[in-house]
Amino acid sequence: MNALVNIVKQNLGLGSIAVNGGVHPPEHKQESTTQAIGQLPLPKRLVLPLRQHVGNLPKVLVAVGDQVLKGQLLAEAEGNISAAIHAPTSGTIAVIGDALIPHPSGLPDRCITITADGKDEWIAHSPSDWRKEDKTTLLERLRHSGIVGLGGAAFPTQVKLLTNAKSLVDTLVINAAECEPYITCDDMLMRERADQILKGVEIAQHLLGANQCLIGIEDNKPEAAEAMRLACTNSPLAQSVTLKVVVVPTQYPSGDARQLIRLLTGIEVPANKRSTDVGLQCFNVATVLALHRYFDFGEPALSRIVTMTGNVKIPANFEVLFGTLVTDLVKAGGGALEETDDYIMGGPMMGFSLPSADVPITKAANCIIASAPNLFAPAPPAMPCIRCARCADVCPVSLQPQELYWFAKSSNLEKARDYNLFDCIECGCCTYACPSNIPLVQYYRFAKSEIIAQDRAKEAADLARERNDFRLMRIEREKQERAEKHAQKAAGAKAEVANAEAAKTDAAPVNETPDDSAMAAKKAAIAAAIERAKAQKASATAPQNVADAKPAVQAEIAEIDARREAAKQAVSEQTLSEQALDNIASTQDEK
Amino acid sequence: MVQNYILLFIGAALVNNIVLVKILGLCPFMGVSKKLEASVAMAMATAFVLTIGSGTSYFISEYLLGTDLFYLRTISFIVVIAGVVQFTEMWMEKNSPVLYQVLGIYLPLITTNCAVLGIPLLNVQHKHNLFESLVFGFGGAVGFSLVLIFFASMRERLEAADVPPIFQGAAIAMVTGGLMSLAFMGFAGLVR
Amino acid sequence: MSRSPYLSGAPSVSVIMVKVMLALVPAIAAYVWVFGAGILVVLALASVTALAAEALMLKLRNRPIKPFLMDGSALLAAWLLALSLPPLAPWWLVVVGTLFAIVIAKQLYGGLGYNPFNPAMVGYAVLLISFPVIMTHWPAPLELAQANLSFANQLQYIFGASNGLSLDAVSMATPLDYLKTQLTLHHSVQEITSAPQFGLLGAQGGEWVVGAYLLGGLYLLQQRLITWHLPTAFLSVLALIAGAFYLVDATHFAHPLFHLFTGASMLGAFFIITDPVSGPTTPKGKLVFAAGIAVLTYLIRVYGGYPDGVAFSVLLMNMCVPLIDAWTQPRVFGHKK
Amino acid sequence: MSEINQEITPEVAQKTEVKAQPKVFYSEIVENGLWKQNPGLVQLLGLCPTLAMTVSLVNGFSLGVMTALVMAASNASVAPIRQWVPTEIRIPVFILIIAALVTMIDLSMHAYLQSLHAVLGIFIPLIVTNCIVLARVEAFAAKNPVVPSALDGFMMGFGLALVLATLGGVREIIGKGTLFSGIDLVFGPSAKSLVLNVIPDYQGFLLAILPPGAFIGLALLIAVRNWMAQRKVAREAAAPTSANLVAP
Amino acid sequence: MLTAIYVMLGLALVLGILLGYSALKFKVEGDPLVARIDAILPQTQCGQCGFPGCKPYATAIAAGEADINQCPPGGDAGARALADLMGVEYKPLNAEHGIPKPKSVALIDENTCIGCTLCIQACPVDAILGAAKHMHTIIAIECTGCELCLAPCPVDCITMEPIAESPDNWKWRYPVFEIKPAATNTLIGIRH
Amino acid sequence: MNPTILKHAVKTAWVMIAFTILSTLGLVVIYHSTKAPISKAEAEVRMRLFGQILPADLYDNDLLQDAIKQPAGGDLGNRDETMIHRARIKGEPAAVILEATAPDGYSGDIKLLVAIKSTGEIVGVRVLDHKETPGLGDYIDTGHSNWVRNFDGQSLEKTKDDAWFVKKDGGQFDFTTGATITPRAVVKAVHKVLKFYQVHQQAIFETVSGQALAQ
Ligand SMILES: Cc1cc2nc3c(=O)[nH]c(=O)nc-3n(C[C@H](O)[C@H](O)[C@H](O)COP(=O)(O)O)c2cc1C
Ligand SMILES: Cc1cc2nc3c(=O)[nH]c(=O)nc-3n(C[C@H](O)[C@H](O)[C@H](O)COP(=O)(O)O)c2cc1C
Ligand SMILES: Cc1cc2nc3c(=O)[nH]c(=O)nc-3n(C[C@H](O)[C@H](O)[C@H](O)COP(=O)(O)O)c2cc1C
Ligand SMILES: Cc1cc2nc3c(=O)[nH]c(=O)nc-3n(C[C@H](O)[C@H](O)[C@H](O)CO)c2cc1C
Ligand code: SF4
Ligand code: SF4
Ligand code: SF4
Ligand code: SF4
Ligand code: FES
Repeated sequence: MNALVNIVKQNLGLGSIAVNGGVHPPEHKQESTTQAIGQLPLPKRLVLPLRQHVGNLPKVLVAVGDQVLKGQLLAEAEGNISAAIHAPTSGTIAVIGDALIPHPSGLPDRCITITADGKDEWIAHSPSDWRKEDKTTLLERLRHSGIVGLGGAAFPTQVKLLTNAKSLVDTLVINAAECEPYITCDDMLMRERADQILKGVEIAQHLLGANQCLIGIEDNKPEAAEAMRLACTNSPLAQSVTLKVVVVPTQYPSGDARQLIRLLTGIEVPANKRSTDVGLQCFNVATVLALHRYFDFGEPALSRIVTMTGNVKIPANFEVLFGTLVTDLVKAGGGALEETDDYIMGGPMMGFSLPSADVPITKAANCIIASAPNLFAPAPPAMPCIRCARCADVCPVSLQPQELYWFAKSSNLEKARDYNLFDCIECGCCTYACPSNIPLVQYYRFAKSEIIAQDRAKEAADLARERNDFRLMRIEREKQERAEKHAQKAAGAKAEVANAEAAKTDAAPVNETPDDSAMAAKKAAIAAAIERAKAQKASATAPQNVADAKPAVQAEIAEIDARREAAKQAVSEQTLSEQALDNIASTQDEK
Repeated sequence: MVQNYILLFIGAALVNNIVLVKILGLCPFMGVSKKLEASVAMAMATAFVLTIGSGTSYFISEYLLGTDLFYLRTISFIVVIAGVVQFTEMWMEKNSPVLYQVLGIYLPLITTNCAVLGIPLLNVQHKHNLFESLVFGFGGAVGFSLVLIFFASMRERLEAADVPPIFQGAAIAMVTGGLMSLAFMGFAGLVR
Repeated sequence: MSRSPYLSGAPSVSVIMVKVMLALVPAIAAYVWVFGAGILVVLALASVTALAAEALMLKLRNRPIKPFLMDGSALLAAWLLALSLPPLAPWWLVVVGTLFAIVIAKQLYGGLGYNPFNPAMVGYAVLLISFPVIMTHWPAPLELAQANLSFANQLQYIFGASNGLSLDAVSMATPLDYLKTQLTLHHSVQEITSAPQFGLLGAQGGEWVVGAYLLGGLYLLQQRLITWHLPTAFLSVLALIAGAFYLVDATHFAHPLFHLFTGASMLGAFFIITDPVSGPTTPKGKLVFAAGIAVLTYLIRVYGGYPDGVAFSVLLMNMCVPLIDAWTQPRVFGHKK
Repeated sequence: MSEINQEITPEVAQKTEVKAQPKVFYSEIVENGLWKQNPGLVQLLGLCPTLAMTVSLVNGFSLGVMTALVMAASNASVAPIRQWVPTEIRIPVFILIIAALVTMIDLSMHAYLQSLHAVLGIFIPLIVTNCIVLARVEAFAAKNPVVPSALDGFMMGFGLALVLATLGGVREIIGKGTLFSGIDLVFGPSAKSLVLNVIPDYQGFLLAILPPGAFIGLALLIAVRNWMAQRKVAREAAAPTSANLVAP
Repeated sequence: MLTAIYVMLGLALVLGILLGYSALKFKVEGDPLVARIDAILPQTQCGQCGFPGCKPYATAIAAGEADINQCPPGGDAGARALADLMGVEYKPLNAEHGIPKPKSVALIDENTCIGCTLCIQACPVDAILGAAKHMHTIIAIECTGCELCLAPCPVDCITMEPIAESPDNWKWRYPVFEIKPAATNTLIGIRH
Repeated sequence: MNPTILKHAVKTAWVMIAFTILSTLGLVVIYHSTKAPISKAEAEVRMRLFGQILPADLYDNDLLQDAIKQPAGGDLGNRDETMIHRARIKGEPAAVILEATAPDGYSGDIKLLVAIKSTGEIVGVRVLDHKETPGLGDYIDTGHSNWVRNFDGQSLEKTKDDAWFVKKDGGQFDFTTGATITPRAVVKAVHKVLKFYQVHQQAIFETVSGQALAQ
C-alpha cells in the first residue's frame, strides 16, 4: 500500500521533500566507516601540482634546492581567484616541472616536488585572534592560507567569504550531505571532530555576518548528525544565531550546493546568480574546519581527510598530506585487492579515472576508489536513445538530457546551449537512469568544452579582425596622409612655378614633366623625402602599434624591451670599441 | 452560412491539404524545410501571397476576363502573382532587412510554387465567390504553412538519426512526407 | 579516459520491452477466449515477419544484428500491430503491414529510437487505407458467429483457402463501423446499439479484451514503464468530448463509455500512444499530445471517413512531436518561467 | 531549389566559353538532364506532377513530354531575348513567356488530344509554375545561346518525363496490377489492346496510387539513384580508371 | 482579340510601373550579408582562399564570385556554416586552397633575428613587435598562425609551433561507446 | 517623383508591354485557330458519351442542339445548371438524356448521366464523376465493373417503388459487401430521375430548345 502511495506521489511529482528527480544508487558507505580516521606515515616524496583549485595558477616563490619548512609558503596566490600552496612537510625542493597530475585529461602539468627530510619541522605558527581583528585583515591573511573548498569544487574559500554591501549573507549553509556513494570523509570528520567543525562555523559566521547557520545532513548518517547536534548545543554560536542541524532525505545529488540550499531553505538560487546574491553561502564541513585550524592554530591547508575505499583490503578514511602519492594511500588501505584495474578520484557518480596511481592527492581529492570489474562493470555498448525520458525524470536541474544528447551528438552546439546545457551540473543521474546505457554526461562534457573552445576561437577571431581592421585603417590613413602631403606640395609648387616663370631661371628640368621644372619644387621634393625618411625611421625605431595593447601585453613588451636593451647594450659596447679602434687608427693615420 | 465557410476552411487546410493530399507546392515543401526558422518564414510569405493571390485573381477572372477571355486566365494570374512576389521582395528588402535575410532567397521561389497558381485555378473551377475564394486561399495557405512547419521540425530532428546513407537527405524526407500524407488520409471524409 | 558515472541503475531496453509484452499477455488470453486461437497465428506470423525484416535490414544497413534483435522492439511493434488487425486477417495482410511497420517506418529512419512515426500505426494505417473492407470487418465473437469456426478453419481462412467462407459469413462490421453506417441511415444510437454485436459497454466480447488491456496498462504504470500523463489525458479528454456531445444529442452521439470501450481506445491509451520513441518527452508535452489524439480520434470517429481514428490521430500527432517538445520545455532549476 | 541552380550554372556556363568543342558540351547537357542533375531525382524540382500525375505510366509520361516541350520552347524563346530584359522584371517576363507557351499547348491539346487533356486536367496550366521550367530558364537559358538552351530545356524535361514514367509504371503495377492503362487516351480507342494486365486477378494495393504511395515511391527511386551513384563512386575509387593510367 | 491585348497590356502596365518604381524606391545600399559571412570566417587573414584576407573573401562570397569551400583554417565546420548561411549545398573543402592544419603560432628565434622589420610589415594583425635592427617578438595570443611572416624573413628565423595540448586547453573527447558496424559495402549501408 | 525613378519605371513598363503584346498576340492566334477544333472535340466527347447510353437507332436529330436547360437545384439534385437533351425520331419524342446528382455517396456527390426512353424505360446510366473510395465504392464506374448496367431496361412499372433498394435493404439491386453506401446512393438517385421524368415528361419535350425547363 505504502509503495502504491509512493508511486502515485512520485508520479504526480508530489515528492517535493527530496531533490527534484535525483537517484538513489547503492550507498556502499558502511565499508569505510568501520575504522577511525587513520594517519599515513610521512611519505618520502610529495608532489604538489600548482593546479589544485579553480582559478589562476599561483606564482612559485621557491627554487630547486631550497630547504623548506612545514607550512612554508611555496607559491602565492596570483590574481583575484587563486590559492596559495604550502609545504606539507619540511624538506628540499627537488624538482619544479611537469609531472602527471590527477586531471581527467591525464596530461602532465607544473608541479613542485619536495623530498621530505623526515623531521616534519614547522615554521613558526601565527594564529590570530579572529574575534578582535579587522575583517579585511583577516581576509587578506586568508589569502595566504591556501584554503580552498574541500567539498569537491576546490574554489578558493577566501573569495567566497568576501562580502559587500550588495550581497549581505543572511544564511550560512554547511554542506554535510555527502550524497555520493562510497565517500565517507565528511561523515567520519563529523563523527570525530564535530566540535572543531563548529568552531570553524563560528569563524565563517563571523566573517559573513550570517544570522542563521543550517547544517544539512542526509538521513543515512545518523551518528554524524547526532554528533553535530551535540556540538551545536555546546557551541556558543547557538546563543547568538539560529544554529540547526537539518536532516534531509538520502537522494543523490542533494549535496550540490544549489540543491541543498533549496532543500534547507526552499530558496532556488537563480541560474545566472550566485547564492550570495540571494543572501546565502555554502561551505563544506571540512572547509570550515580548515578555517578553524588556520585562524586558531595558524596552520595553513596542508592535508585533508580522504576516503580510501573500493577494492582495497581495509577501506578507511585517512588524514593525508597534499602531495602524497595515491600509491602510498593505497598501501595504507592495506593494499589493493586482486582485479583492481583502475583508481577513481572522487565518487562513482562524478569522479574520474586517474591516469596512474603515481599522481598526488590534491585539495579536491575527497575519495579514492580502487575499481574492479565486479564493483563497476564496464558500460555495456550504448543503444540508441529510445526517448523514454527517464533521464529527464531524474535530472535535478529539470533539463532535457535526451534533447541535449541529441544536440551534442549531432554537434548542434548552438541548440545545446539554447537548451541550457550550461546549467547541467554533470551529476550523472541521467546516465545512471538511462536504459540504453548512453554515456550522456560525457556527451555534455564534450559539448561544453567544444562550445568553450569555440567561444575562445571566436574571441580570438574578433580580436584578429579588430587588429586587422586597425592595421588596414592605419595603412589607409598613412597612404592618405602621404597623398595629402603630395597634393599640398604640388599646390605649393604650382604657385612657385608661376613666380619662377616670371623670373625665368635657366635651371634644367629634372622631372618627366618639362614645365614642372622649378628649382623650388625640387627643393621641396627633396625636403619632403627627407621628412618622410625621418618619419619612417622614427616609426621604425619606436615599438609599433602598442597604443591599444592590453596591460598584460604591455608588461610582456616591457620585458622584451628590457631583454632587447641588454642585447643592444652588448652590441653598442662592441660598436663603441670598434669606433675606438677606428679612432685610434685615424689618429695614427693623421700622424 | 458561417458553418459553410468553416467547412470550406477546414476542407482546404486539412482534408484536402494542398501539399499532402492535393500534391501541390511540393518543391518549396521539400526545398525549404531543412531549417525550422526558414520554413516558418517561407510559410508566412507563402500564406501572404496565397491569400492575396486568391483575392486578386478573383477580381481578374470575374471582372477583367469574364468568360470570353478565359484562355488568358493562367497567364494573367501568374503575371500578377509574380508581380506581387517581386514587389513583396523589394519592399521587404528595404523595410525589414532582418526578414529579408531570412527569406530573401526563398521569395522568388514562391512564384514557382504550384500551390500559388493552383489555388486560384481551383477557385475558378469550384466557382467560388470572392469571400469563398479568400477563405479557400487562406485555408490552403494555413494548410501549407502547417505541414511545412511540421515537416521542417521533423527534418531537423532527423538530422541526427542513423538513416541509411542512400536514404539520407531527399529520400528520407520523401518517406517522411509520405507518412505525413498517410496520416492526413485520416481526415478523408471529414468534409465532403 | 574517464567514464563517470561508473554506476548504472536502469533496466535495459530489452527488459522494458519484454515487460510491455508481458503486460499484453492478459489481453491476448482474452482474445483467444473471445475470438478463438486464430489470433495466435496472426501474432506468430507478425513476429516472424518482423524479426526477419529487422534482421535483413540490419544486415543491409551494416549494423550488428544481435543486440538490435534482442532489444525486443521489433517484436513488440509486431505484436501491437497484430493486435490491431482483425483476428482473422489473411496472411498477406499481416505480412504487408508488418513489413511497412518495420522496414519503412522504422529501419529506413535508422531503426530503434529514430523513427518519428509509430511503426505499428504506420503499418495499420497503410492496411486500412489500402484494404478498408478487410480491415473493418472483424470476425464475430465466437458466441455470435454464424459459422462456428474451429481453429483449423481459422488457419485455413488466414492462409487463403477460404473454402467458400465469404467475408460476410465469418465477419461482421465492427461496432464503430456499424454505428457509423447505420447513423447515415438515420437510425438512432439507441436502435443501433441494440444490435447483437454491441455489449454492455462496447463490443460484445471485445469488452473482455479491453478490460485486459486496462489491466496490462495498470501493470505498466505500476512498473513505471509509462507515466500517468498519456493514458489519463487521452481517456479523460476522449470521455469529456464524447460526454459533451452525448449530453447535447444522445440520439446521434454515442455514450462516452462506448467510446472508451470500443475500437482502439484502451489499447491506444496504454500501449500505443505511450510509444516512447515517437512520442513527446516532457510531462506537459505528453498531456498536449494525448489530448490532441483524443480530439482527433473523436473527430474522425464521428465525422470522418474511417470508423476508428486512433491510428491516424497518433500519426498526426507524431508530426507535431518536435514542436510540442520544443514548446513544453519544463522550467529549468533556477530559471524563471 | 534555386540554390542548386546557382551551383550548377556557373560551371556549365563557364564551360560554354572555355570549351570550344560543342560535342563535349552537348553530351554534358544530355547527361545533366537525364542523370546527373535529373530534376525529379536530384534537383527535386517539378515534384508536383511527379507525385500527382503518376498514377499510371501513360499519365506520367504524357505530362512529362508536355513539360519537356514547354521547357524546350521556353528555353528557346528566352535565350535570344535575355539581354533585353531588366532584372527587376526578369521573372515576370519569363513567366509571361512560359505562361503563354503553356496556354498555347493547353489549347492545342484540348483541340487535338481531348481525352488526355481531360485526364491531365489542372496540371497542364500548372506547368507554368512547375519550378523546373522557370529554374532552367533562369539558370540556363538566361545565360546561353538558343540551341543549347533548347536542348537543355528538352533534356531536363525529358529526364523528368523518364522519372514520371518510371514512377507511374511502378505505381500502376503495384496499385492496379496493370501497365499502359489509359494508352487509348493518347492513341485512340484502338490502342486499348496494348494495356497489359501484369498481375492477373490482382486485388490492388490502394496505397500505391494514393498520395502516400507517390511519396514513398519517389523516395525509393531517389534511393536507388543514390545507390547507383554511390556504387559508381566507390568503384571508381577502388579501381584506377583508364584515364588515370594513361595520363602521366 | 483586341480586348485580350488591352487587358494584358493594362495588367503589364500597372505591374511594370509598380515594379520599376519600387526597384528604385526600395533600392538598398550595402550588403549586410558580408558582415555575417565575415563573422563565420576564422580571421586568420592568411589569404589561402585566394583573397587578401577574410573580409575580401566574404565580399566575394556575398557577390557570388567565390565558392564557400576555399578557407582551410575555417575547416569543414566553416564550410558547413557558410553553406547554411548561404542556403546552398555543403561542399567539402577545396584542396586547391590548402588543407586544414592544427593551429600554430609563429615563433621568432631570437638569436637569429636581425631585426629587418619585414615580418612586421607582413603580419596582418600586427602581432609582431620590434624596431628596426632590433630583435622582434611575436605576441603569441595575437598571432593567428597565418604563416605570412615566414616567407619575407631573410634569415628564416621564424618557425610555426603547433599549440600543444595542456590541462588548460584540453577538451573532452566525443564519446565512442556506441555500437559501431564493421565497414563493408552492402546494399543500403554503403559508405564511401 | 524623382525623374530618374520615373524614367526607369517608364522604360521597364515599355519592356513589359512589349513582351505582353508579343505573348498575348501569340496566345490570341492560337486561341482562335484552336477554337473550332476544341468545340468540335468537345462535341465529339459529348456524343461519344451519349453513344454509350443511347443507341444510334433511337434518334435522328442533333442531340447537342435539341437541348433545354435544367436550372441548378431542383429535383435532380444538380448543383449547377445542366442540359437535358432530347432524342427524337422524325421529330417524335424518342428518348431523353439528363444529368442527376446523388448527394449521399460515401465521400460526396456522384454525378450520373441517365438516358430514358419516352416510354419511361431506362436505356442506360453512366457515372460522370464520383469521389468514392478507389477499389471499394468505385465499382459503379464502368471502368471497374458493369454494375450500372443493372439499370438498363428498368422502369417504374417494372420495378415497384419498394424494390428500389439494394438487396441488403430488401430491394432488388446488387451491391458489394463492404461498400453499400455508394450503390444505395446511386439507386436512390436513379429512382429519383425516373420519377422526375414521369412528372415532367411532357414539359421536357415541349420546351423550346435553349430555354429553361419550366417546373
Ligand atoms: C568563475 C567563478 C567565480 C566565482 N565567484 C564567486 C564569488 O565571487 N563569490 C562567491 O561567494 N563564490 C564564487 N564562486 C563560487 C560558487 O558560487 C560556488 O560556491 C563554488 O563554485 C562551489 O560550488 P559547487 O561545488 O556547487 O560548484 C565562483 C565560482 C566560479 C566558478
Ligand atoms: C552533483 C554534486 C554533488 C555534490 N555533493 C556534495 C557533497 O555531498 N558534499 C559537499 O560538501 N559538496 C558537494 N558538492 C559541492 C557543492 O556544490 C559545493 O561546491 C560545496 O558544498 C561548496 O563548499 P566548499 O566551497 O566548502 O567546497 C557537490 C556538487 C555537485 C555538483
Ligand atoms: C476507408 C473506407 C472507405 C470506404 N469507402 C466506401 C465507399 O467508397 N463506398 C461504400 O459504399 N462504402 C465505403 N466504405 C465502407 C463503409 O464504411 C461501410 O462499411 C459499408 O458501406 C457498409 O457496407 P456493409 O453494410 O456491407 O458492411 C468505406 C469504408 C472505409 C473504412
Ligand atoms: C510503453 C511502450 C509502448 C510502445 N508502443 C509501441 C507502439 O505503439 N508501436 C510500436 O511500433 N512500438 C511500440 N513500442 C516499441 C518500440 O518503442 C517501438 O517499436 C519503437 O518505435 C522502435 O523504434 C512501445 C514500447 C514501449 C516501451
Ligand atoms: S548530468 Fe546534467 S543533464 Fe544529467 S541529470 Fe545531471 S544535471 Fe541533469
Ligand atoms: S534515459 Fe536514455 S534512452 Fe531514455 S530518454 Fe534519456 S537518454 Fe534516451
Ligand atoms: S583562407 Fe585565410 S584569409 Fe581566407 S578566409 Fe580563410 S582565414 Fe581568412
Ligand atoms: S606573427 Fe606571423 S603567423 Fe602570426 S599572425 Fe603575424 S604574420 Fe601570421
Ligand atoms: S512543381 Fe514545384 S512546386 Fe509544384
